[in-house]
Amino acid sequence: MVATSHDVMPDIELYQPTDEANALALARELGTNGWLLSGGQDTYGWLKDRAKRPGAMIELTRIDAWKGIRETADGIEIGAVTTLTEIAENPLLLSRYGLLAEAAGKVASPQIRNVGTLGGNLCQDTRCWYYRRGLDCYRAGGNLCYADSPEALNREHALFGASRCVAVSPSDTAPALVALDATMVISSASGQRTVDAEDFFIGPAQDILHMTVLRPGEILTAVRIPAAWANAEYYFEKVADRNVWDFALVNIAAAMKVSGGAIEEARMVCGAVECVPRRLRSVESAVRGMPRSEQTAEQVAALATEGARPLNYNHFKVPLMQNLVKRAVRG
Amino acid sequence: MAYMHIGKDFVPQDAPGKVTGRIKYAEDYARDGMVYARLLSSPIPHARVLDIDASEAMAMDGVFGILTADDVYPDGEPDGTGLKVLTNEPTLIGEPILAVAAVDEKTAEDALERISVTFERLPFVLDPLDSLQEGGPDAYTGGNTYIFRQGFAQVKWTADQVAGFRSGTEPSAEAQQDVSFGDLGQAFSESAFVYESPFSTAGYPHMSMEPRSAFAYWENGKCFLHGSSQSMTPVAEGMAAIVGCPVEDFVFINEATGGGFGQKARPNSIPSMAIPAKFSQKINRPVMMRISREEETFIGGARQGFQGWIKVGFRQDGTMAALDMYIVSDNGGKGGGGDAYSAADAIVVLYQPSAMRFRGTAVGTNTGHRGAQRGPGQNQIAAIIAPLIDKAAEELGIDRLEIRKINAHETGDGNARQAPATSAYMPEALEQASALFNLPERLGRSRARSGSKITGIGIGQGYHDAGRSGMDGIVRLMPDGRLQIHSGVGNLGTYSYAATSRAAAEVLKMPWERCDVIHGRSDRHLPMTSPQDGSNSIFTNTRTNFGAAMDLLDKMKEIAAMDLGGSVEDYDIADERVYQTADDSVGMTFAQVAQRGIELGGKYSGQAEVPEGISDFTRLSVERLAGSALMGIYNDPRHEGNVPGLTVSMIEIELDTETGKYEILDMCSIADCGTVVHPQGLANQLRGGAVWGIGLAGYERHLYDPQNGLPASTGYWQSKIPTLLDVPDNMGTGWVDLPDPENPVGARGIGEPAMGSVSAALVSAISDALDGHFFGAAPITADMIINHLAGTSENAKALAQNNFRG
Amino acid sequence: MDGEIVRYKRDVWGEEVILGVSWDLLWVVATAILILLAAHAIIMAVLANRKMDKPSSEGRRVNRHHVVDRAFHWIMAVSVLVLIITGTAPILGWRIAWLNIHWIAGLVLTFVVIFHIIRAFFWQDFKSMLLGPRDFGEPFDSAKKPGKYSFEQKGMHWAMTVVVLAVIVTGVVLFLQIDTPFWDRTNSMPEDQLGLMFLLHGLSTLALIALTVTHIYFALRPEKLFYTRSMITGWISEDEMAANHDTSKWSPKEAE
Amino acid sequence: MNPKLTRRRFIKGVIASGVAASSASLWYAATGQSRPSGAVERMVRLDVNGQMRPVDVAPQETLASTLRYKLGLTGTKLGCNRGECGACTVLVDDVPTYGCSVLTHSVKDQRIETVEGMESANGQLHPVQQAFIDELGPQCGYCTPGQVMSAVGLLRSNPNPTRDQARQALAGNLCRCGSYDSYINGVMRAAQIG
Repeated sequence: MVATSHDVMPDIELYQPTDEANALALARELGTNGWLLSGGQDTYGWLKDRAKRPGAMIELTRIDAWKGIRETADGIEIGAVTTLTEIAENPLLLSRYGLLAEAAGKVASPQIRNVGTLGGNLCQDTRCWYYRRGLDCYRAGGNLCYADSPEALNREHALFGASRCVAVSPSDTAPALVALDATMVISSASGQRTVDAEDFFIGPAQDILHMTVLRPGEILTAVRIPAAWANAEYYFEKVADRNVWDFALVNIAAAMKVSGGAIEEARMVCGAVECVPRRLRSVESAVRGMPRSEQTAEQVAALATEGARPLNYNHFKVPLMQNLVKRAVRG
Repeated sequence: MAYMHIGKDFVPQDAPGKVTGRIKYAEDYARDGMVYARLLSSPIPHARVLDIDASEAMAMDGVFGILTADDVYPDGEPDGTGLKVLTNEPTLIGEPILAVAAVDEKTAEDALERISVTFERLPFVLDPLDSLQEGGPDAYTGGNTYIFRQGFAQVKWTADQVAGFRSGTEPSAEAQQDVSFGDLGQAFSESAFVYESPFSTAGYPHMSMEPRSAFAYWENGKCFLHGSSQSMTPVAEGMAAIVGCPVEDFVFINEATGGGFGQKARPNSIPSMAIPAKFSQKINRPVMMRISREEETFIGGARQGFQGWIKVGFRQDGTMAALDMYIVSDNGGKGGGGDAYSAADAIVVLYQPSAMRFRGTAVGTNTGHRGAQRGPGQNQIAAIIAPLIDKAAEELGIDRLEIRKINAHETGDGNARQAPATSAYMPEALEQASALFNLPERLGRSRARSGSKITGIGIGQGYHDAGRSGMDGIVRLMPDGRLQIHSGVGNLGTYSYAATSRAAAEVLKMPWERCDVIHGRSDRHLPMTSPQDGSNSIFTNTRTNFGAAMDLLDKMKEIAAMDLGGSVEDYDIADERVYQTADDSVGMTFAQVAQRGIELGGKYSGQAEVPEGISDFTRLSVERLAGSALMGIYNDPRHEGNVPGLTVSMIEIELDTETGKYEILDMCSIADCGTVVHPQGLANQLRGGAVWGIGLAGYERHLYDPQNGLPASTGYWQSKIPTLLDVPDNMGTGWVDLPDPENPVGARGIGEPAMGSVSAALVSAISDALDGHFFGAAPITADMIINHLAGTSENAKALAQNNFRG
Repeated sequence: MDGEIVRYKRDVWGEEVILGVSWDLLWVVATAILILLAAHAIIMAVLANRKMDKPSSEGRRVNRHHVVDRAFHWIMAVSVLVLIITGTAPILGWRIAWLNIHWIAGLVLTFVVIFHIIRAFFWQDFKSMLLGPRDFGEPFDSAKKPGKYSFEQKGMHWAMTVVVLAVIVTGVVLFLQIDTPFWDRTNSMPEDQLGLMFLLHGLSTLALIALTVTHIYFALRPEKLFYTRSMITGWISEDEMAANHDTSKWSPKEAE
Repeated sequence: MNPKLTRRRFIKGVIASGVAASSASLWYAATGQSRPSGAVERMVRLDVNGQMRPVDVAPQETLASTLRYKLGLTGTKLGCNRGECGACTVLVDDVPTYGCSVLTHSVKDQRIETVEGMESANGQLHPVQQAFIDELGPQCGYCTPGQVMSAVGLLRSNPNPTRDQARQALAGNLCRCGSYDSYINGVMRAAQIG
């Protein structure tokens, strides 16, 4: 067999469960041989390339329980298969959690947002081009990284948390949800568990094959955002080469509670600089009690990139990250 | 001059089909018993196929066969570079090795997975300078370069010469190509401002929306090939040769082409279209071959990348005294094109230096095949020279518009080979752009800061030689009085096949709705013409259609004089009648004239000897049309001089120093392309060129991993094709609209320069916003701007512009 | 992947190369070794009916292990266990940041092993560990008694030596392929050779696991427990010595 | 490229590249496990351009391939087959969707509209189509069907869009010829006549 270029969907089974129990049972039964299909925007490429070969797809979008945006006692709950377009346009989100709505509106292109779901955007695989080419690198179960070597083309890769693999988190909504201190609801045939958004994503040191804590048989079914961060002051920005159909070179999501001109509490997160959305804890604590001003911005920006380990081509992400932090703090 | 059609908009006959989806592109056809082919392409940058084992695949249900290079070239593959139909010695990843045909695409790809190919790996190279280095690997087995009419050659430099070139000092190595005029030393000594710098520009793929899919079948000895080409008759003739089918038995069908920007213009850039033809001949079934986007990236052609060194000198009065330029160009895996010389030629045309020296060496690399792409050479260099012109203006204290006017190209001015311009109105174009764009006021805002944003104003100029001659024309006046204009022009989206036909309607004062443009299938008996590249069509084919219509007009008058008395001079035409100027009641309708022409036969209906110099292809068409109508047949004589297509673009941007991103607030483009034939089409070319220019200056790329030669950009996303939100809204357009004496309707071409001037203007604006910083590169990506502003450490590399690693 | 010993992958150009050992073997080895030891335990239990008096640990004591050697043994033991645990964690699906711990433990092991080799050559009674042809009769002749080390102990030692050296050598090669505080990876190793290293490292790891389990098992056997004690305290009783060793071949000093 | 490194990589000379056991990712390799029941039925009835069309659809089949190769609706183009160009844009319950990146089975219960369905019964062009002709939106025309569908989708949800809303709505449709401006002019014109 030759590693030639493929472009056609190979034979693969499809299940379209309409109720939760059925879907979870299928997920358990199929295990790693099953592929969770939501909007499919990070599915068909893998399959057409024949780079990943699941035996069956389980479509999650027919389960109403996992759709929609509901108010709850302490905040809101968003079904994981709610489309990004719905999230970007939802009045409730726009009024209280504009950060997430804005982030969702920045994803890819209109047509992709029309079918792409929140769950899909959170669970999507990394865009490292070596990995996407179907190479058997660490992340694909291999034994080396093609992107972290003396001559590799790694402009889009990680500044932090690299462990053999230097791929980064591709999601725009993930940093927003970490900034909003969201909780992920994970269901499986054996029950339900919840995980903080921050802990939902895992780096290569913990598990080089997966980007989330999801185990075979588990499904991300909902995301809960606490009221605590409703109507905070938000800042989101995505810097990419193109304004459509592109992944962030760096993106930032910040939520700040400001009173009396001073920042009481802040959560700041950068995407595309590490395998997981990176919390800027040192910045968060440094801005506490300070005003949202140019001076504060200048003082704290450098903290954001402490410990950065640039690769061949991504040094620019260091000043870019600092600048984005400045913009977030400055407001 | 008041025209009936020239300079007026019209609805091209294929436009409705395009908005309804009814018009068919190659892959939209189907036929009973049609099978689907998929390609097995090389996973290795440079290799030799030792063995192919397809037994497992052949045993599968629904698999009809495979086609290999041995089937296509029983007597061995043609020597030399250039894409082959299929090959056993791939020199780039993605080069087609064999095709499998099956009942559907899925089965064909399942079969591909069961085919094993044994390769011998050969050394590969990605950076031309690595290949120039003594002992460095060569991209081709025969050497690292291919010299036209001489074959493979090996060019090697000393380690010092390579190191020197990388470090940007004046190159000392002997060049493949060395063209010069004037006294360079003298000219530099006269210069008040001399600037010298290395530079690099990216090569990147064409990425036409329609991949070069093709469909073919044979029917009682005739081969029918549905393809996707920019051109029609020249490709029909050439593809027949590649397929190995006599031209008279070969039918090339290409009603519409989903975009072509240089690499769908000529048969040798689309040999893959012969695969279904050869395949269907072998398995005796209609074969559809869809080319995937990734495959299109590999074999669809790419612009040549440059690494160069430029030295320019300007006199105190702002005139360009001297240009000295050295370019090593990346010729890719299949041998490249003449971009480098064209780059030097463009600077000469646009700025008229008194002395010039160009040295160039083209080196092969095991990367995507290179070839002509919209403004090959002219448009890369436009983005490099523009900020240098601005530098000179700043140093010499001359207004940025003024310095361009001082050096502007005008009628009679020469190109690098001293061929005089048939006509050129660059000063007018600059003035017009300045007025439309309100340049003086905008220049007042130049480098103004607001927060993290800086305003940058850019001026750019574009050039491409845009006209050929010597082609053929056929028009027919039908018995029902309709005018049929046979066009050998391809339908690549410029509507030039129709716009150029209007020259014939103009001559005969025919209402457009009474005219039919016959095109899109080679068996519609079309005249031979030049390929639709080099922005030549509007010039070349208005000449042929005008000429053919004049021939028809003479014949009409002869017939009228013959039947109604008097001499030819006594007759004129109007309202589809030939009439006596003395008494317009005496005359005959076009329909009557046509019928008489058929009765008379001979030269009137194409049954006599055709004009001297007409091509065999056209002759065949005429023979097949003979006797069907009153015919106008024409072979266009050669024209004198260089036909320039010129553009000026102006851009205002707001560059964000914190993100390295900029917004194009406003822009405009003005064309100097002689008389405007089709305003909407021209506006489309100016806007389309702008989008391309923004891509070249901003982010389009074609990356290869230096370690293993893997292509890092194989689709739209990774190649960074500009999207709607990357380009400004409401681009301003305009034209000088002064006629060219060498064209009967005064027209010159424009497609290519429309891009160069915009890439130049954008780079000029970016450089303006950054206090005149000269990146010496295109594209200028966000990371380069951030690194520059942050003064990021030396080891901070911007993503490779091309395969050169500086 | 079913039942194969070697796992393969495609190299960067799509050609098949070795990826490493198939970790299915981990279960094979684990099961096999447990069955063997269980069998041994049962047999011993049966034989145990024929009462043979256990030598007393009271009375005069003689030196068996110098404090330095005991320290070495336990450092080595800990590092090996840490290496096995961290090495198998990702295979067993434990999501821990194992790599750094793994190579640090690997370095410790490497250094103490080097130390031990040097010491064994120059400061220890090297002969006492040599495995000669005569030793092989030992298990079958109850009259024959060993010198300082029994046939089993020598066998275990030399098997361990081979396996540990194998994991160390392959481990060091792999260590060079990752980024560390000391260097950045060079990516200069051809993929097929890299795969071979992973394979050897994996195979020797499997052997190491088997030996380690066996070693621990015997160390905990009641009739051998005094050896384990001696590896902690350093001494055995003269009774124990007399019962298990030939004093003409081994006459240790009395422990004060 | 580092010559030393590549030389080392090429010392091998002749090597076979055949007979690979598994595809790129062992971790997803389909093992011959037993399949649960309840997988999709192949025969479906699709509501395409207002007609119910019975068609045999493989589980993994994309809508674009069903439309093009099973129903002969070739107006829907494949520019990239990867959701990166928009030439295959169709309307699913009025929502612009990439036909190449949605499974036919996923939309089998929904209303599917393609460019072929935009003309009225009497053959009159849709205002968007007419406006695109008037503004000469199409150049090569390959992206045009997708542009038409995105524009129609916009005007159904927002009959009087601002120019910026139109740009946002058509942002998911690539045009290599660069006719973006002409298409937006067309949308604005269509909004007036429509």
